[in-house]
Amino acid sequence: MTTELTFEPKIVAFVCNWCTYAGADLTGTSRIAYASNVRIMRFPCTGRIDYNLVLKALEQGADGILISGCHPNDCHYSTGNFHARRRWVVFRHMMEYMGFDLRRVKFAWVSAAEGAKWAEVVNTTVREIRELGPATEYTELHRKGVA
Amino acid sequence: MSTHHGVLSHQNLLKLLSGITAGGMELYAPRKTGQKVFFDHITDVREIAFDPLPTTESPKALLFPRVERLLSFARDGESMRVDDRCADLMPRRVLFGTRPCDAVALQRLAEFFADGIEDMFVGKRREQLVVISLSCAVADADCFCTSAGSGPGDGTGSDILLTASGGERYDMEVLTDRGREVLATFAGLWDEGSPADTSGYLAVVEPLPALAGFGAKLAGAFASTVWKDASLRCLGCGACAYVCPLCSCFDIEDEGTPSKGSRLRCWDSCGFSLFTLHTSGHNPRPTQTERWRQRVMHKFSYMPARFGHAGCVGCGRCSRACPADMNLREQITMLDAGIALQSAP
Amino acid sequence: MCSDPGQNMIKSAIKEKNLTGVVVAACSPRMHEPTFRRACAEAGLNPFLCEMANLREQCSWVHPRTDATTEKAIDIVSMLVAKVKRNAPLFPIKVPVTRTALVIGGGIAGIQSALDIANAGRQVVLVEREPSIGGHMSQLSETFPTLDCSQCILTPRMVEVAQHPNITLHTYAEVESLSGFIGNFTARIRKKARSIDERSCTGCGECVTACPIKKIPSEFNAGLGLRSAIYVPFPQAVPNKPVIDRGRCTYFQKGKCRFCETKCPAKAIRFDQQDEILDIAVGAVVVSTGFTVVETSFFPEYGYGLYKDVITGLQFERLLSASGPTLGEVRRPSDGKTPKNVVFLACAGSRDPAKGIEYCSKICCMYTAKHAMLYRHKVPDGDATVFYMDIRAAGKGYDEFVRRAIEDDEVRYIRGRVSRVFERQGKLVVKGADTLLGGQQVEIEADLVVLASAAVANPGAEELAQRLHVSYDGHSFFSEAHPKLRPVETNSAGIFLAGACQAPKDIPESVGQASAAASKVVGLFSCEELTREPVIAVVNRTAPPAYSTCAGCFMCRSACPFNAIESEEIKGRDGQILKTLARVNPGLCQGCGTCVAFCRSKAIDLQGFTHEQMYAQVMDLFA
Amino acid sequence: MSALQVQAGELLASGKAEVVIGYGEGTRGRVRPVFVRTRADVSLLVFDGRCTANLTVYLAKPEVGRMGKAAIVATPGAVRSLIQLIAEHQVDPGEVVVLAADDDAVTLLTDPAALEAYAAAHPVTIPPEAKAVTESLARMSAQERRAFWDAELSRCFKCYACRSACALCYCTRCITDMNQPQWVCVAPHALGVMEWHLNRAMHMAGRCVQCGSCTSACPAGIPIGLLAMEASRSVEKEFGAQAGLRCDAPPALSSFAADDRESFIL
Amino acid sequence: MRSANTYMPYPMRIDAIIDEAPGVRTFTLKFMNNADAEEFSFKAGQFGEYSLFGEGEATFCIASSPTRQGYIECTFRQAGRVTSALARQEVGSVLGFRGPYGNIFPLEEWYGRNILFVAGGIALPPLRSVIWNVLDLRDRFKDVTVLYGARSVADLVYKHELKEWGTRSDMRLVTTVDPGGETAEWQGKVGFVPTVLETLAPGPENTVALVCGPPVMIKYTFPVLEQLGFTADQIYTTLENRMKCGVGKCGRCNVGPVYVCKDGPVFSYRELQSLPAEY
Repeated sequence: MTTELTFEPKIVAFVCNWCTYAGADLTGTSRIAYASNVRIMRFPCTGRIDYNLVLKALEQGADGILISGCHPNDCHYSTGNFHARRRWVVFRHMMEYMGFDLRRVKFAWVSAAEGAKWAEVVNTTVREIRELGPATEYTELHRKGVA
Repeated sequence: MSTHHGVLSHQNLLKLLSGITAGGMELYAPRKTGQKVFFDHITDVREIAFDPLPTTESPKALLFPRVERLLSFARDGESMRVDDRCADLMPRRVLFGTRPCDAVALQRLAEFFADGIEDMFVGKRREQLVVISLSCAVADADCFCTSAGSGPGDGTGSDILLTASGGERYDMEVLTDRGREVLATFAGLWDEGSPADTSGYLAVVEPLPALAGFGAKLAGAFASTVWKDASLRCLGCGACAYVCPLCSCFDIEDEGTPSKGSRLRCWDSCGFSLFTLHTSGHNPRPTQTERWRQRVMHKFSYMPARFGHAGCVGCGRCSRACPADMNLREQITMLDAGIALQSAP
Repeated sequence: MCSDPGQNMIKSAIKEKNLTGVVVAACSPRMHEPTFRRACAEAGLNPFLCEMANLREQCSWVHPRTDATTEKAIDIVSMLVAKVKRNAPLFPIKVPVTRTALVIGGGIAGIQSALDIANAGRQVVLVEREPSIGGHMSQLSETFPTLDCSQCILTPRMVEVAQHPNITLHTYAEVESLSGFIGNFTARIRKKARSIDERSCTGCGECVTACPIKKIPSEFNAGLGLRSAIYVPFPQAVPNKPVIDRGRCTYFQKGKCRFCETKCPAKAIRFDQQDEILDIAVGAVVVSTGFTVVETSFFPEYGYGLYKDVITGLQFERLLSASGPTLGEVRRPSDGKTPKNVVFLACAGSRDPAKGIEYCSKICCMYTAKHAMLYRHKVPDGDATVFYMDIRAAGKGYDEFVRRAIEDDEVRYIRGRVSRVFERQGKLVVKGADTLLGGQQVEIEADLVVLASAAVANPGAEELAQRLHVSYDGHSFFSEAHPKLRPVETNSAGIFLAGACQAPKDIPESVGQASAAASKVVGLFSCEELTREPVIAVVNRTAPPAYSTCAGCFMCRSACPFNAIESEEIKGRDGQILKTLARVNPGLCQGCGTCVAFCRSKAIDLQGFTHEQMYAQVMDLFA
Repeated sequence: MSALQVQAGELLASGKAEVVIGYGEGTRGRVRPVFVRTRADVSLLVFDGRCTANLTVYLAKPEVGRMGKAAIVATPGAVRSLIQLIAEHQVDPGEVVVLAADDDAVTLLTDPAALEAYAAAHPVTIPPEAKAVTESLARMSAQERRAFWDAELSRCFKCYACRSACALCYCTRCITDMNQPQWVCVAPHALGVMEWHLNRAMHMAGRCVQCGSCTSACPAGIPIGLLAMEASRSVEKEFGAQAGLRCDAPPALSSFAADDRESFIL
Repeated sequence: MRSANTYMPYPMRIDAIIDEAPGVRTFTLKFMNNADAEEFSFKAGQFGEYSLFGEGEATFCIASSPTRQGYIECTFRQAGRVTSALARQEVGSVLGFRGPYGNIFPLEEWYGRNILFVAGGIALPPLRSVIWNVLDLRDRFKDVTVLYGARSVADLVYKHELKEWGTRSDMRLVTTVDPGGETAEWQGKVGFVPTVLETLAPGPENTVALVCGPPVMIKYTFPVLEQLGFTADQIYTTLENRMKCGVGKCGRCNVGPVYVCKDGPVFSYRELQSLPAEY
């Protein structure tokens, strides 16, 4: 067996409480099975998600990141997701500019009603990250430059 | 041992350095990127920069790296496994291309870290480091080594000192056993020589008269008002400290998680506003005035009081690196005059 | 765990082991976090030192029984343990309550809520978009299952609203915006210019008679009747004051006419009246904006509304109504003749995923039975046929009612879907399948076709939801906070739902929910202060000379959806300003944390979701 | 006396300024910041092509603040940064007088409108070296860009000259100096350096006025300003907001538009 | 054998935790290796670097007496990253300790003399080590007086020991709290430490005064002692500069020509007078 086949990525999901977290609950109450590779962190709102937490997760060994919250106009706090979206545009741009692989950081709007979408988003993410293989570009930075 | 003399050509010097890398010893030498020159691990001697002036960053990282793992730890059930790194092999390294001021600085730095409770890391590295220096044929307006206890042809701290003596040729002084050991392998590349007067090939360094007696003057100048104006344009960055061959302030920080990680030592600078900040919010050195004073006092008053020499070898790097043109030569002259003026009856 | 024995186990563990934090590894915190936090509080532990690890909805229910699932479960618990170690005790925030309620929408739900709140002794501001309150119920003829007259039971309530000392009624008005927070809202209301001085107007109706423009389809009559440009929507309107439809009025369109003004004995016509903006402080909001039905044009298979004799159920209500355009006689729109064959199509649009309306509109089965029954009463020699998918008549007396229609009034029920309605030789033909006869195709000629068309959200419902900061579902119906346990609350504290704006409902259900919403409001108003969740943002304070890591850039201010960021000046002994910092108004902050992620110097933190807590979770995951 | 010296003298004489922060002759043919407090000392002031450092950085320094009302010799980049500082409530426009200098002309700017007009008339100029690097970066693959930054940032020893030279790095406590939690590794290893510069770039998004001070301050010769500039330019490109042009501009990053790009969101 | 690595801590386990005051805790630490316990010794006044792996090191004095062997104690206030993490630890947790570092209170020189301790707030721990040391060798010293004050009754540390000291006949304990910090049951004095010291008026003859407290207390206590006739050589204190390495290298605690960690932390008032006031 090759490592590609056995590689199970660890994915950290940063989700808002009102839409995606509730949506993921709905996936559960609907008993829709999906890949178990994802670890969900609950935030009140996507607006609260600090890009540094994403960075830390990648540095610590996350193979992929999934950031998800309410669809535009559906934010429980009305505009948190809009603010988040703008921040992510810039964050992605800077990651790209510094040469990091953007395919490891995924974004999705998943509403409280989209239990099935949550399962699908997780499955797609896991599949794609599994194809990319283990993330090393962040973790290897720990060692570089230390005597 | 007594000094051994020899001569070798530039061509053979390169061959010798190539031989060092081929022989498995790590070679560190200046390498140029853009306008800046850094000591770097060299695998191809053609990459070595033979710039006449001191490098941008000093060679101190060879003894005292920017980041160094002091220990690593990993949770092991109920206890903690800690690796103290004593078993780590500190490989023999050859440092080529230091200027005499750098070599003096390396020696002083090693002395500092050995004082009192010895620092194993610096000590071991110093033991394993072979320093091949190049005498200075050129000095710039920021140099003042001759007034700071060194000189363009000073062999202190070097194992081998090379002086370019015209025509792609170097006069070589082998100053230590370590130097001789390294050379032994490359017997064919150099010729025996005799003591020669190299002074004609050495740079003329503008003296800094203010430095004489400066330490004594500083001792009484802590409360002087000269510091405020002198430090006004200082931005409070650490550029001067980080390029300095003798600045040795550091920080100790843990990285990782409580289950697995390392304790790291990293460079720090007394010029940073948070360097002395207490958790209570109290800061004994609240503004750049006090921090600049500390830098100058530490180098020219406290260090001499403790170690008999200044914490400065006059290499001029800080003056070249400063984004606000805090020129150390000029500062010393100005402070000296200012203090003298204030203490005049 | 959520049962009493489970909770008691936690409580005794807290006491026996002197616990400083609790992680309950069970279901979703969205389900039982309050339950367990309460249990902790009862055992003397600050409730905010309790966290829930979601092992059910997000782990055991979605993953198979494997090692990987167990690993995930361990990770989930471990992360929450790392978090709870960094939780701080938090204490509820007290905020004053303005004991006036805003009710938006004056249909039966709004009327009921307003009356209940007002009768409990609290002030109510009722805002209605139309010129009169009454809503859809005022358009109905009789109501199922008792067949009592809708107007007869509604009108007294409408009058009571108008006369109630605790109710301020604003008709022909809309809520422009809602700011503030539970207990302390400010509603901005636009009272559209009625072009009438309501105080002077006596409601005599001279102006309506005088108006030369009379051929405007009447909204009240669902387009089947006509009205004038200055009009009272219906005779029992409350308030019984006319309004000028400026879009249709000759004076407003062409600058000439003013007949009404000359005829008005009270000199109450005000052509220069402006919209009035009112800012009203309220402590709670009941949203009861109702629903609408899809028009016949929604149905291409039934002729896109081209056939005049294909009408909606609501239009049929008007044909049946004694106050309707035909004064209660069933006459079809095309030629005014009494239809002898009426075909009723249930589930017109509803339960039809292809049309984007998967849900059941809930009221159609009953009103279709009522329509067929009433038709049979009014046209005893007519034939009534109902195409249906299945009959949903759950409710007190409902199934009996439908049975009466079938058995006593001989309404013909055909189980099957209608595929087309088309015209053949000047006559409408309804083509469908009878599924009880094995899908046999049937064609029935009809003089009138009545569509029990789907109940949908009001146009503009989404926009209103956004203005009120309440969430809404995929069909633009407003979302309740919990489908079972908090059916009248919204996710925005202090805003409640009543009636069909949440989902299609019949009258008794709407009234029931309206009373429930009212009781929530009255409960909220029972104290002068209300306690709020302390999950809010806070700007740090440090020792001088920094005072805070906040540098006062106020990037947080533009990030805050609730205008909760204020500025605070730190002053020295002699009053000079040493530093200007951001400050979070704890009453306005709703705890989204958007400001927190923007703050470069991390001076703002969100209690309950602090930097330390979130960071520790990430680090723990890989420890 | 140059026009600059004359104007500075007048400001000091009239009491409109108690200190003029300008450029003076330094060592080795360089210029340096000078603080002129008396009319006699205005002869120290120079302005020419060597004067590129953004002097508005000194406005945040408490020692300078204590000197009283300041007049500042400002390059177009410094004017933009001053506007940005005003927009971010860091500088009270009434407390500073600007001597905007560009080539030969010196313009006295005393109110926000004048600053804005000046900034509008003096668009951002990108030094040719920066332009060349930017262009070559644009042609690189992600891996090549990673390698480029890895090599460049390997020289960074975290002296924070970039931060110290930046007028907009005025935070009371920089994120890199925080340890509860430790957002940015203290160590200047590859990770710590990347974290620091990525954070600085993100913090400069919509704020960097592209004055170039950080790049010139870097003792290691890293084209470090490119990161902040890129962050700011992406905000400009995506959301149409350019830093340093309006004194009442809302923060570009903590604003939003309903139709901001979201093609990357599933 | 000790590692050649200067920065290598002894592994230690938390044996007991005592909550002293709001945010203030005392840990009793025991060596995990017997060899370390046997090798280890220290003297009153010394300090160490206490570390939590993954969080870092923090500098505290050794608060227990060198006369009590086999364990050490430290008392700390939860404030920064490391102390906050320490506060999350439980009995049984593994910590690191390196030390002892720094100079000592020259107790042997003070045999036969009166000892006056003046402490404020969270600065009692360094003196507690000396107090117990003196009490354990009680017959070698003459009168022992402890004056201890805190902002409020709740802020007093070592409450159980204060009770014991208060009842001992071979020493005198005076406790005080700042005005407003007293409770209904408070039996001690109310007033700031320097003021109480003034009324206490201990004689300077054959007496050494050890003063530890917040900077403001120190600032007002030294003049009171001088007024009472104490010379600068009779007054001792400890400095609490920020430290990282503990061995005179990292540069943080440098004050004038001394490194507080190496040349201190114990200084006589006389020595202090010759240093720049950068502490």
